[in-house]
Amino acid sequence: MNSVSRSRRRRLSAAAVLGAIALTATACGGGGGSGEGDTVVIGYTGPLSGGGAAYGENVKIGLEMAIDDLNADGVEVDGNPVTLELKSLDDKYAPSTAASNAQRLADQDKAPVVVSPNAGAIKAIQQINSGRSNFLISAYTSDPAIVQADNPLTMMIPPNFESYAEEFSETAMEHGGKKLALLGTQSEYGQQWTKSIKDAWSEAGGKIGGDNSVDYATVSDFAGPVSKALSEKPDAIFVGGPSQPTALIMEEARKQGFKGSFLVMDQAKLDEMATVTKLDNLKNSVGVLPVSEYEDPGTEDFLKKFAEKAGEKKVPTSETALNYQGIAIIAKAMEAAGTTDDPEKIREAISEALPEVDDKYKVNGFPDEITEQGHLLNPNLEATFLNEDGKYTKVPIEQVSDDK
Amino acid sequence: MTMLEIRDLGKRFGGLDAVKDVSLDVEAGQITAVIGPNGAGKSTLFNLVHGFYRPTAGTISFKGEDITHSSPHRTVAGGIARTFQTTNLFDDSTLLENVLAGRIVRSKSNVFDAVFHTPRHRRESSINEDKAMEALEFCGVAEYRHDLASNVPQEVQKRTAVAMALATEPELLLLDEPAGGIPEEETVDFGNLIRSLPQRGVSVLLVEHKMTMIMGLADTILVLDHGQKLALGAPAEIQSNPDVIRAYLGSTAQEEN
Amino acid sequence: MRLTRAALMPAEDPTIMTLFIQQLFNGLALGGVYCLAAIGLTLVFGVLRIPNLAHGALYMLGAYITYFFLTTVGVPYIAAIGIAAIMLFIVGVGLERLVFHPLRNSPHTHHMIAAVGAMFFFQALAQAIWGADFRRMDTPITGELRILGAEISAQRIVIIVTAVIVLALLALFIKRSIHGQTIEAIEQDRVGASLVGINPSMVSMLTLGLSALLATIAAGLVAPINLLSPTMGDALNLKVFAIIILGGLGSLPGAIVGGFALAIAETMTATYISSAVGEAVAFIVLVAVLAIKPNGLFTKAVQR
Amino acid sequence: MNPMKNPRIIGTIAVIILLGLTPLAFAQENYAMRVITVGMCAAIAVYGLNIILGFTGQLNLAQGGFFGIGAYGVGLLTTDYDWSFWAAFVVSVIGTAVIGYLCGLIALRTKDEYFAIFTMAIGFIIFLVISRWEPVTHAHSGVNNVKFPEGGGLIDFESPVAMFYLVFAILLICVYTTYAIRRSSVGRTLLTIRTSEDLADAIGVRVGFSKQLAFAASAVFGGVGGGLYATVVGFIGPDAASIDKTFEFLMFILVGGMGTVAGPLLGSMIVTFLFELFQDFQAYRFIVLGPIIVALVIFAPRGIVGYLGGFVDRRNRRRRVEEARGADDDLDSTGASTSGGTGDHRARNVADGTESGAGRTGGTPSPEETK
Repeated sequence: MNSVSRSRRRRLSAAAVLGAIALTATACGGGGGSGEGDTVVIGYTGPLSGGGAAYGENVKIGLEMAIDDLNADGVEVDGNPVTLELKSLDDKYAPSTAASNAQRLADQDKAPVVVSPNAGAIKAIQQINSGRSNFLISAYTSDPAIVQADNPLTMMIPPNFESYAEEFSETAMEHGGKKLALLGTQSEYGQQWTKSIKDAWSEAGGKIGGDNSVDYATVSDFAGPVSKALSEKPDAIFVGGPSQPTALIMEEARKQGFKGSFLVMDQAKLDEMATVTKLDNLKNSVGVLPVSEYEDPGTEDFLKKFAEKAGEKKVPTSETALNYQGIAIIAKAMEAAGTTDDPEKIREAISEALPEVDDKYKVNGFPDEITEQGHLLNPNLEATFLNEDGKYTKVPIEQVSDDK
Repeated sequence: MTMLEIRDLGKRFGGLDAVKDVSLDVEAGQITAVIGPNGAGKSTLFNLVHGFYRPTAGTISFKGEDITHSSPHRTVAGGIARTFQTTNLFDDSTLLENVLAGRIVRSKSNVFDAVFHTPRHRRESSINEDKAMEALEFCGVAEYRHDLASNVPQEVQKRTAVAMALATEPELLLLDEPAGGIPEEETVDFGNLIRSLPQRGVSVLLVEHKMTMIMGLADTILVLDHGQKLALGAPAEIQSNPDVIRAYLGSTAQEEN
Repeated sequence: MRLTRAALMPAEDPTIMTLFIQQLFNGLALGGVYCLAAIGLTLVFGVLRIPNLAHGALYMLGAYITYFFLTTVGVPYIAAIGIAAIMLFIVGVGLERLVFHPLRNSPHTHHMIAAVGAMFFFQALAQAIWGADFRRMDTPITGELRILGAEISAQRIVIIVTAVIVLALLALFIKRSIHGQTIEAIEQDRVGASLVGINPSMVSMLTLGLSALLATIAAGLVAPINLLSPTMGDALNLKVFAIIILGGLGSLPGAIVGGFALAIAETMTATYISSAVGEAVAFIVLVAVLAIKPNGLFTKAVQR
Repeated sequence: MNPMKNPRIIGTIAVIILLGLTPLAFAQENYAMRVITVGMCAAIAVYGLNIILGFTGQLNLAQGGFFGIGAYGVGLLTTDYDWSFWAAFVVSVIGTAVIGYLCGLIALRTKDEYFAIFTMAIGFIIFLVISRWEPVTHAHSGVNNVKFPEGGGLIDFESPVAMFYLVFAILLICVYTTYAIRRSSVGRTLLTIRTSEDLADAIGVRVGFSKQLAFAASAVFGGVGGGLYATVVGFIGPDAASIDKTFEFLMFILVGGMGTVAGPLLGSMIVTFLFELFQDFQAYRFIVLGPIIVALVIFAPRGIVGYLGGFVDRRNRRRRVEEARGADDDLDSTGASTSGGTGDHRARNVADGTESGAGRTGGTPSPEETK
């Protein structure tokens, strides 16, 4: 009996210890390094597997490109050279996982900055980034809620999506007509868009049909929802979700004989959509300006480098471009602040860093100021209208304030 | 005194009658047997008494109390236990655990007693163990108590099934072919076990094919055929009853193959 | 509010008839896909008694392999589907050998988790090979048909027709061919089957292979009207389970009726009530039906 | 013989102590603390699953849903309605119990795979409601700034360590409850149902009623786990109720060992760490993890605890069988030979892990022993 119990005891505690070992392993895993000041880890947690994987990958490419270029140019923080290093973790789009990842990046990899490309995740991370552990969130989402949270260590990169609603509505109305059908995706973000478009459209004096939003991710055949939307005989349709499904919806609508104009949510990129459907199906629609249409000093080189990295076929999107800019800004802010491990200082230094950033990093509408709440503002924000002969014409956008 | 009173009991499955106008009195302290060819409705009768099936006609009353529509749980709690034709034990458990399971119906203590370790809980647990051991010993299989049910010989399993039933402290025990599958030479001992039940205050209603055994055991015998009463009486009468002989021999013939 | 609007719409809307026809065909096409996927799953259940949660992953894999042969290798559409179907048949057999066969005596909890593990693996694999990006699969079948004023794309007609043909062939296979009969035999009675000398593990392999094959055909058909992504199977998975449970586990007619019924219910509720309800309807129906008929509509002698 | 001689107890206690001490090692490691604490929340829900699946043998796939209900109950009540955490916690646990009970009423009409997939549907509907009912649940926007538990000025639950011990304490209660149920007649009732519902019926077990209670109980544990999870994480989105959660839980219980007392805890911890370890593989970790999961299910079907336990039990039983045989002719002699109690004393309590003497030690017979 005793012999049994002893061996048993050993076994069970062994099993238990295994847990502890695993833990310490993670604790040490990838850790260290950054302390010496020569390497600084930029953390990234995003959807690298599961439904959002493609999106997460696009962001990641932008980060990698920026870090490669910055290291090539050399970053120098108060006197000594610094190498940036990207450490990315997969959160499968789950906010709580994202927060755990961020915590891990901050604790083990001493990352002063963690990039996250999704509103839910950012909200979860904001619970932990300014308290017992401190790190700056480089937030890639156009949901103003995350700056409304008044988190001292958040930098919001893209423009507030609410800015688009008004211009989109007017443009679409003049090329289409007064009756709008809603066919956006059933995601958090899609629904917020739908709402703001609704308001803007009725403000501009248009009529709105029923809300036919569907979950682009789970619908196996778009024909149904489209037929339903068209049955209301709209002059314009609001669509948008990931580029490719959005493209399919527009194609289906054209197939079913829709002649009017499209309002395309910023998540979908017209040029990326052109890779899965004929450009004809996309004409007469207003959306965000493709990266390739920007005329910023760095854009051309950026496009070349992107093609080398991701292949000719892949279309560079603002997820990639804006995060490329974002890291450049942060690196400059580190230099300006003279520190790589004090998030507050880095955050403060951003505004003085902005004008300092090298032109090569200005690729997709570069910001010239950062608001109190931490929102990067691009002075001349532009959207685009894809006209009947497949040309992108620019549409200047007036930016709205982030406050509720 | 009449323990179980069955009146004009009937059960229809779809079109056909499994049991039809069967009436039977089981006297306290007696052993009553039900015999009949296969598909004569013996097991159905058991299931009706036990509450597995709901009768479509007639009434059953136990100790003067109507139990025609009571659930198995209520029947068992009321004092009627049963065993199955095919030995039915919890195979991966030891015999003791099996018999202890029979105590569940007599356990009052609930989760909270268990969690807060109340005196009631302690009292009950030890009572349960004693009763279970007693039942095992009574059935003469105590020495196997730690063997897995699947590892012991047929006869021990059969006896354990009885012990498990006894653990529920029944006043009436329904035995469905208790000696089925037991080698002839052991049926005698097994018969003795059954015969000793009434002294324990447990009346018995059993279905059995082994005629020799029945004739030696039963005080009263009910003969069923096609779900209906063919004859009722003491062993002697039954043996001499021509209908019975016809029906029964007929059926034993088909049982051979 | 949305409800009332939907309720009024028919009255106001002149194209109500067209819309209905349109949606009916969309529903039928969707139903065809659901059936093909569900049949395989229900067969697997009938024979192996396991809810194969990896079915959606097989469907996804089938789509990608079809895509590979069609786009990358450049064989004709039908051939691509054919080749993919055969390859998936092999994958299915492998899955049975490596995962389900070792578990044949374990409770279904184990199967489910093992299947989930396999699913994770397949998805990660697909992403590793083809990347996370959505892929579009072009089909030679183009153009629309006008039916009572409704625009129906040829692809959808093809889906419906193929589904019917495949189902017919399957029925024939099961009734006529030895293998088919053994499958049916085992479905009805494992023990009996093994007594008359049928080799269950042989049949198990066959069945899983067959289910993967059917899933691939479904995927190959639907891929052109949707997109490929490593997670494309997820949405389908739950629905297909709802279908086979609704129809009664292991029942082929159940799966067919359930498939079309749920598909049409889905499109119609999405049209006349709301897309959110459309998404949930499969499960609401399921809960409702099982609440009344705990063993599904076409219960077979599946349960012990 | 004294409880401290029983390997199971020792093992379980060892695990618990080890876990209880982790803050000493990692108090400064917010990440480690977070992972462990979240893991413990899951473990609580897994203990619920253990009751309905491990003991009663009903594969309930709605557990993720109940977890979500608990989480959203606490989340919404403490934010939109500004309740105190404790009030919200109690209410949402009760709420989960009620919902669980009602679901049970329908769900338990079905059996086996039907039950499994039916509950899967229930879980999915719960998820759909949470992720679509925007006005109430904020759908995908989730619930932000869930309140920390009020420490009444004594404890500050904003400190991860305090939070850790809160969850740890509640977890202990779950472990003990499981242990108590396991060895009581209640536990035996459930195990009886798991083995054979007909036979259970025959010996007067109230099958339907017991299943109903077990189901509700498992839902409650799910709610408790979810409620704590909400306050630990601070932000919850619909993924808290997703079907993946259910499968996570299943994985935990399977790896740990169904129907055992230490299993759910061990399983939750080990698998959680496994997942964290493989994080470095990012998108491709499942190419490795998938097969690992499959292998675990195939090669350790009864889980870690189940495996170790089963093998101890066989040893013990073999020994007792011999003693029992001997014991019948001469109780005392055999009794004297081993640690206290007579042959059949030990016999009794080990057989079912009930009271008296060694009974306390028979605490957690493996499924092997009572299945």
